[in-house]
Amino acid sequence: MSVPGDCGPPLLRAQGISRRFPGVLALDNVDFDVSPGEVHALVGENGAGKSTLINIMAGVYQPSAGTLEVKGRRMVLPNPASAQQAGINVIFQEFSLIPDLSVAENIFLNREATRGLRIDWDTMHRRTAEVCRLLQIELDPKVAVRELPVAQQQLVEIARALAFDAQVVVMDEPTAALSEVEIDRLLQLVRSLADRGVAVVYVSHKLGEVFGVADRITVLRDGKRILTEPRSALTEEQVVSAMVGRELVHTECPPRTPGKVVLAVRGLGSGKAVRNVSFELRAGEVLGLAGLMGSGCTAAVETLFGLRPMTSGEVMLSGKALLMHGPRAAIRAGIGYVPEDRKRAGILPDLSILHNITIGVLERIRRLAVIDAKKEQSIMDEYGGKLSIRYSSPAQRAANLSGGNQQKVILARALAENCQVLLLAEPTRGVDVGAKAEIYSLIDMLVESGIAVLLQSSELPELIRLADRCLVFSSGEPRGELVRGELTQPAVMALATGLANGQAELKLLRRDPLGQEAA
Amino acid sequence: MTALSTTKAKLIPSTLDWDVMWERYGITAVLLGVWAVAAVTTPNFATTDNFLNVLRQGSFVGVAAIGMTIAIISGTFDLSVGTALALVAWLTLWVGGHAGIPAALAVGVGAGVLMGIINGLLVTRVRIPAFVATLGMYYVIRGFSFIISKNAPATFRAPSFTWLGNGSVGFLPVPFIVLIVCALIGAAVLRYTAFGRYVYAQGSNSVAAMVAGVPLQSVTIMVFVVIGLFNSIAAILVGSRLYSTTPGLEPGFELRVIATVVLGGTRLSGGRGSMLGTVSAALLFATLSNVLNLLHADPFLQRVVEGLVLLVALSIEGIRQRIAERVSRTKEVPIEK
Amino acid sequence: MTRLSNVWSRLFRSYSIGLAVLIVIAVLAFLTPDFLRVDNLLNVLANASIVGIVGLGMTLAIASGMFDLSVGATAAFAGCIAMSLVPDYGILLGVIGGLIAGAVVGLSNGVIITELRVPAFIATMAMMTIVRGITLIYTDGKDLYLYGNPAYKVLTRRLFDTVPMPVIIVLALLAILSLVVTQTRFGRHVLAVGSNLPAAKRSGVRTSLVIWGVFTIVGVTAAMTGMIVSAQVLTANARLNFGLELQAIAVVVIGGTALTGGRVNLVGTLLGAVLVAAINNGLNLLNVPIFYQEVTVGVLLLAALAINVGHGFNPLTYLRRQS
Amino acid sequence: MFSKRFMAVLGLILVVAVVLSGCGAAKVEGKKKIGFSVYDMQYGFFQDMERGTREAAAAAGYDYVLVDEKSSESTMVSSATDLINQGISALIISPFKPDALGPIVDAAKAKGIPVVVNDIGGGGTAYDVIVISDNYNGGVMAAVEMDRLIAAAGKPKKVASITCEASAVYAARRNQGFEAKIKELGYEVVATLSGNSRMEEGYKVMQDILAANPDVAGAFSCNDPMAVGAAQAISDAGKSGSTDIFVIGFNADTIALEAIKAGNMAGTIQQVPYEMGKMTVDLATKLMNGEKLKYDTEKEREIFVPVNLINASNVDTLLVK
Repeated sequence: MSVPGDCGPPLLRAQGISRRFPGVLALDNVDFDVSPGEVHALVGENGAGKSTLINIMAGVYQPSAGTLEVKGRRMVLPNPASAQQAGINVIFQEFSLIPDLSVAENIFLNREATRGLRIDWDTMHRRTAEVCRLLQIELDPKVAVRELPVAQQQLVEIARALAFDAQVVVMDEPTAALSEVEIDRLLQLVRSLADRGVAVVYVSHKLGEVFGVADRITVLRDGKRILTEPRSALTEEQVVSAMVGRELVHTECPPRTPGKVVLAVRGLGSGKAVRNVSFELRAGEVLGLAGLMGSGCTAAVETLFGLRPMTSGEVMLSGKALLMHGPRAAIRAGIGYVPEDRKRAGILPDLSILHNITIGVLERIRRLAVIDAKKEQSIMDEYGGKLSIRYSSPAQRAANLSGGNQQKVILARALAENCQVLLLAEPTRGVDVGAKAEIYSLIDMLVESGIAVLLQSSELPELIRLADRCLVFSSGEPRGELVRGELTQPAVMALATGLANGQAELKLLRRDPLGQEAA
Repeated sequence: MTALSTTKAKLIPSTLDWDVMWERYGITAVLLGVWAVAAVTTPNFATTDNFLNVLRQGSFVGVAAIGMTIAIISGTFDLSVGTALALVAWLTLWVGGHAGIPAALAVGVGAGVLMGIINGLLVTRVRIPAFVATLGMYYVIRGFSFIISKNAPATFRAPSFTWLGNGSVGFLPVPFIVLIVCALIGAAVLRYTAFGRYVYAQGSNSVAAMVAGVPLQSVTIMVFVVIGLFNSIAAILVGSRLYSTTPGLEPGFELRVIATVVLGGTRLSGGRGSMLGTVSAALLFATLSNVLNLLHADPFLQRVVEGLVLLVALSIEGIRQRIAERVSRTKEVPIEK
Repeated sequence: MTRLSNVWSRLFRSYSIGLAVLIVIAVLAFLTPDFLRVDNLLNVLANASIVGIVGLGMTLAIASGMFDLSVGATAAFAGCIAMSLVPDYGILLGVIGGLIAGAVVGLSNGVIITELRVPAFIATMAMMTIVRGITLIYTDGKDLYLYGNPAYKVLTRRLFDTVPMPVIIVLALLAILSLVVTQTRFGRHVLAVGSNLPAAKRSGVRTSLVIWGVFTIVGVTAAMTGMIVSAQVLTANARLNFGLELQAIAVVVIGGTALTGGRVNLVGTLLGAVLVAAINNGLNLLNVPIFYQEVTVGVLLLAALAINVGHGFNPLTYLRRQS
Repeated sequence: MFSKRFMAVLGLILVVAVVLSGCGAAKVEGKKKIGFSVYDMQYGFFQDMERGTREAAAAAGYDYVLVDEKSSESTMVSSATDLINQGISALIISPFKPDALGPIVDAAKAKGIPVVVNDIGGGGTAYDVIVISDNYNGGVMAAVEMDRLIAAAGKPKKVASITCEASAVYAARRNQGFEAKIKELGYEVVATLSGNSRMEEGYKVMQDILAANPDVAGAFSCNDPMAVGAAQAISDAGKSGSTDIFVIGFNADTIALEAIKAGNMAGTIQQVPYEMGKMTVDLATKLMNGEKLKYDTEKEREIFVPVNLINASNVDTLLVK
């Protein structure tokens, strides 16, 4: 399947690209190119300059120095439209759809088929259908995007980039919101694109995917290009150390000694989304929740935190029945929550790190309405230190932190509320390799200290690395429980898809970032 | 293990400091600059009476703007302050005339707070967006005040009452002192109380705030109560300043208050803002119209100038950003090979 | 489930307003026989159309996630420009001049918002004072009148003694704007900008141009309203159309267009205008003092939004993103 | 308890404030200065008043300073204070809200500056003299004229009364005078509605009055803009404001005179703002020289300015000038 990267003249070539933002040099004299029929993976930690480079290729930013060549012709891309005309299509990481417009309109946004002044709906709907067929997805071209589940929305974004005979397709973390099955399909799709002569730039944190699909790999760090090699010439360990700039101590899951039951859930349900969930969670133990997008495991966590109405069942927290009155009640009762969508539901961008961490405990640390600055600072010191959050000053706005550090801040917030039970939803989504390792060992540390963790994750390796047991959900219900050891990709997929174990060929080479075999 | 050792990351981009500085102190700097220039160029500006009059004039809108600042930081909004001001002022003077000062103040503040609560409930419980909820209240309150006042002016000239709006302590005008006190209280609330912290949190990202356990609904209601409180203080000052008001008092007051808050550097979308800026902005507007009067500017031209100043002041940040971008967008540079 | 609830609220939104209109008409007809007289109904329609015209423009602005508080001033300005041109250059050129004046103000609003990055609310608020001032300077605070040349009445005269001109204008405008919004790239891009501005930018939509376009349209509609009003009274001055901005926003909201942007309900806006006009007319017929009318408008606003719960204060809506 | 920076900046403001306010009082030049605070320069009526005041002041060799209250009581107070602080020798003011004259008069008195009120009202304050055109009797005058016209045309005794914005308490006296007199003459006032002093609303209101009372024979408006609007509504209804339904306004704004000339309106009650302006300057001079004034009412220190009826017969005399 692999086309040797160095064959054929590069379709898109960036030479000596530098981009200076007021105060920082985001890109420093970077060369990058991609040839027809090649999948060129671009990897690097957050802040390494990947997104800056992408935005330059997309015409969103202008380079401070350096040139872009498309098919050997020097080009200046003053705006996204010009990049599109040059045949460069970008799938951005952040949700970039128009909720109120239909699938077809989103796919054709700014490239609408028109007859005279009017939009040619027939053509648009027809071609949308074609694209969907190509992607083997069923989407009603006329339905408004806001009415689709996230996974399908993500597919719309991809469809948008492929709808036109794109010569270059840039994918920035395209699988962030996708489930196993969808990821597999996507990677196959990427491959077939390349085979049809499209040049693909594939940006991802997940080295498993990268090694599964890329022909060449380029690593960026601190705005500089560290290496560009054919995949065949690289091991994941090399890539990882190139990314983080140091050898990563690779950690195994330490032995666990679960204590007494902290959280007992019986027949928990929330409308149609979640049905009869029952489990017991012990102190110092990690219970994983696995399942495809919309399988209900996310909803189950949200229900436990009071974000969704609990329509049935009961929840006992260390013996006492827990009344679900929304987040405040949950927090008071000793349940901490690290939400899946950090940007949307986690971070308070304009507040300082300090204030982000203490927001949940203010009532506890105030003396007659006035917040006790000393206590607040001591909380900051304790958890900031414990989680080794990197910041220039506690007054720094959380918005300026890297994803990993933001995640740690939110974790610190939950801990500051000194919770017995910690609900983690996708704790390492959009977090880079180095930070991921840290967060894993943090979780180990917390579990060590006797906190009970409920871990919902769409990354199997993560579950394997962390969970003692794992509930696998599908269509709103837990379909079975796998304990450490049974926890393999085929087993999970079998339960998750409700198919026989024969489906194991769905499996694609996926490993966890630290390079050990997943299954 | 190495990954866990605390290491300080490289400092945040310097521009941010600039932003913060401009956000917090920009308008204050402008104010001081304008004062300096006016003192030199404008005859009679830097005279005791005139300057104290400027401080006095700025205070009325300023006090109302204190509450609005908190509201806008929390990401909400109140268009009904104008008509509420008229109603409270009328009630205060009317009650004052009939039942004396204490009752007047009580009723005035009470009414303001009550209207705040109603706004708050409309926004949180009935879930009407603040903009429209308060727009509706704007009409309702105005109609209501015309109805109860039967459209007669209310007058209350007890010297001890009119002192609030017209008197001075030492050389400082009472309203200005009230403004400073209110500003300090407002700033303290924002800085040192859980409520203040919640206000910033909610304005910055309401969903995240909710997930973090911020009681959005009570905070929002409280915010509107705070508006009502400061707005009624402003109303009492205005009423006292004028001795007499009608229900049609101060059309367009709400817009002037909002303009003041935004000019003071508070972000209209919430999450950021400071009291200092609001105070300075209030004084700046007062200074402006005073200077225009002293320069005998044509009344028609005055309108234009006031609008332009608002635009210019608010454009500065945007223009600065653009320049910053243009600088960092130096086009192609020959690559040395 | 989300989809269903959306469908419902959409149905309800589009019909609740129409329902309200019918009820109000029924009540008024019952309270005063004069209300249903053809003449009166035509007047109501005419007055509704006058606010409706600028209301349609405002609907577009709100759909693009913006506001325009300067429409009242713009209307007065355009009215004066037109009125001052008519004597020397005739009706046609006068009207064109007025429309251009409106377009210019609108466009400058757009440019200020996108280029100087001033929030629409504040920018148009400042423009409100500025434009009023400019109009005062232009007219030197005097009245312009056209008793000599009642031909200007063409803007309000009833066609074939039946349909008032404003009604025809507003219907034409409705037809055009509906086509623009549903059938043209510009229209769809307006919704895109209102729905998710950064995403629209990234997809290459020329968001600045779109915003300029929207505000230009708003300015033009404001100009139409302004000229019609001054045609009614054959006079133009800087004080006309005071407070028009709030009226316009009110009818849009009552008409059920979400303030959150991304959606339009042009027909609803017109129905909202009819509703308000009918109520004010009815209360006048009943000789009710003006301030009761204001209370009614206020309550109406609150009611209209109480009905369309959902895009209001509800952070939990973010959960809707999961199916 | 606050951050040093915050207190520092706040302190800075206060210091500058003290310094600036320590710069002593306004210097008064040899030439006497007259300050005029006008109700709102947007209105023709007050433009004429201002012209009269300005020209008279110039003729008397005074410096002249104008401020505009822009129809807002607090602007009125602040800008009048601005005047007083510029060391004027006399204050002439046409108050937007007479009741709010209190602080102004007090401030002026404190500096021994005479206060001449021009029209609207005195709000029961300690002003030196008020020149006022008789609103109430103007309304009465309109009623008498309307009765004459309606009787002559033999129309039903039904009239409407259009009021200014609710808050314009003093202008409301015109309607009071009109309604009292017209009822006394045996008429029915079928509608009393507010047009908020605005032309376009005068138009709407008249439309609705016509719809409710097709047989209304006359309409009195609190000011000319609304009267003009009403007249247009009438002619749009295919009738005439001078022969079918008799429209009488108030002020004699140019626009109303034109309307009368064009046969759209039956008449208006003329005030003489220009002369009133001149008068106030003369009175100011007398007061500055400490002369005793002759009032029409000692207690209220009022000097009445007669109002005249303008109709088609005498409208031209005004339009020439």
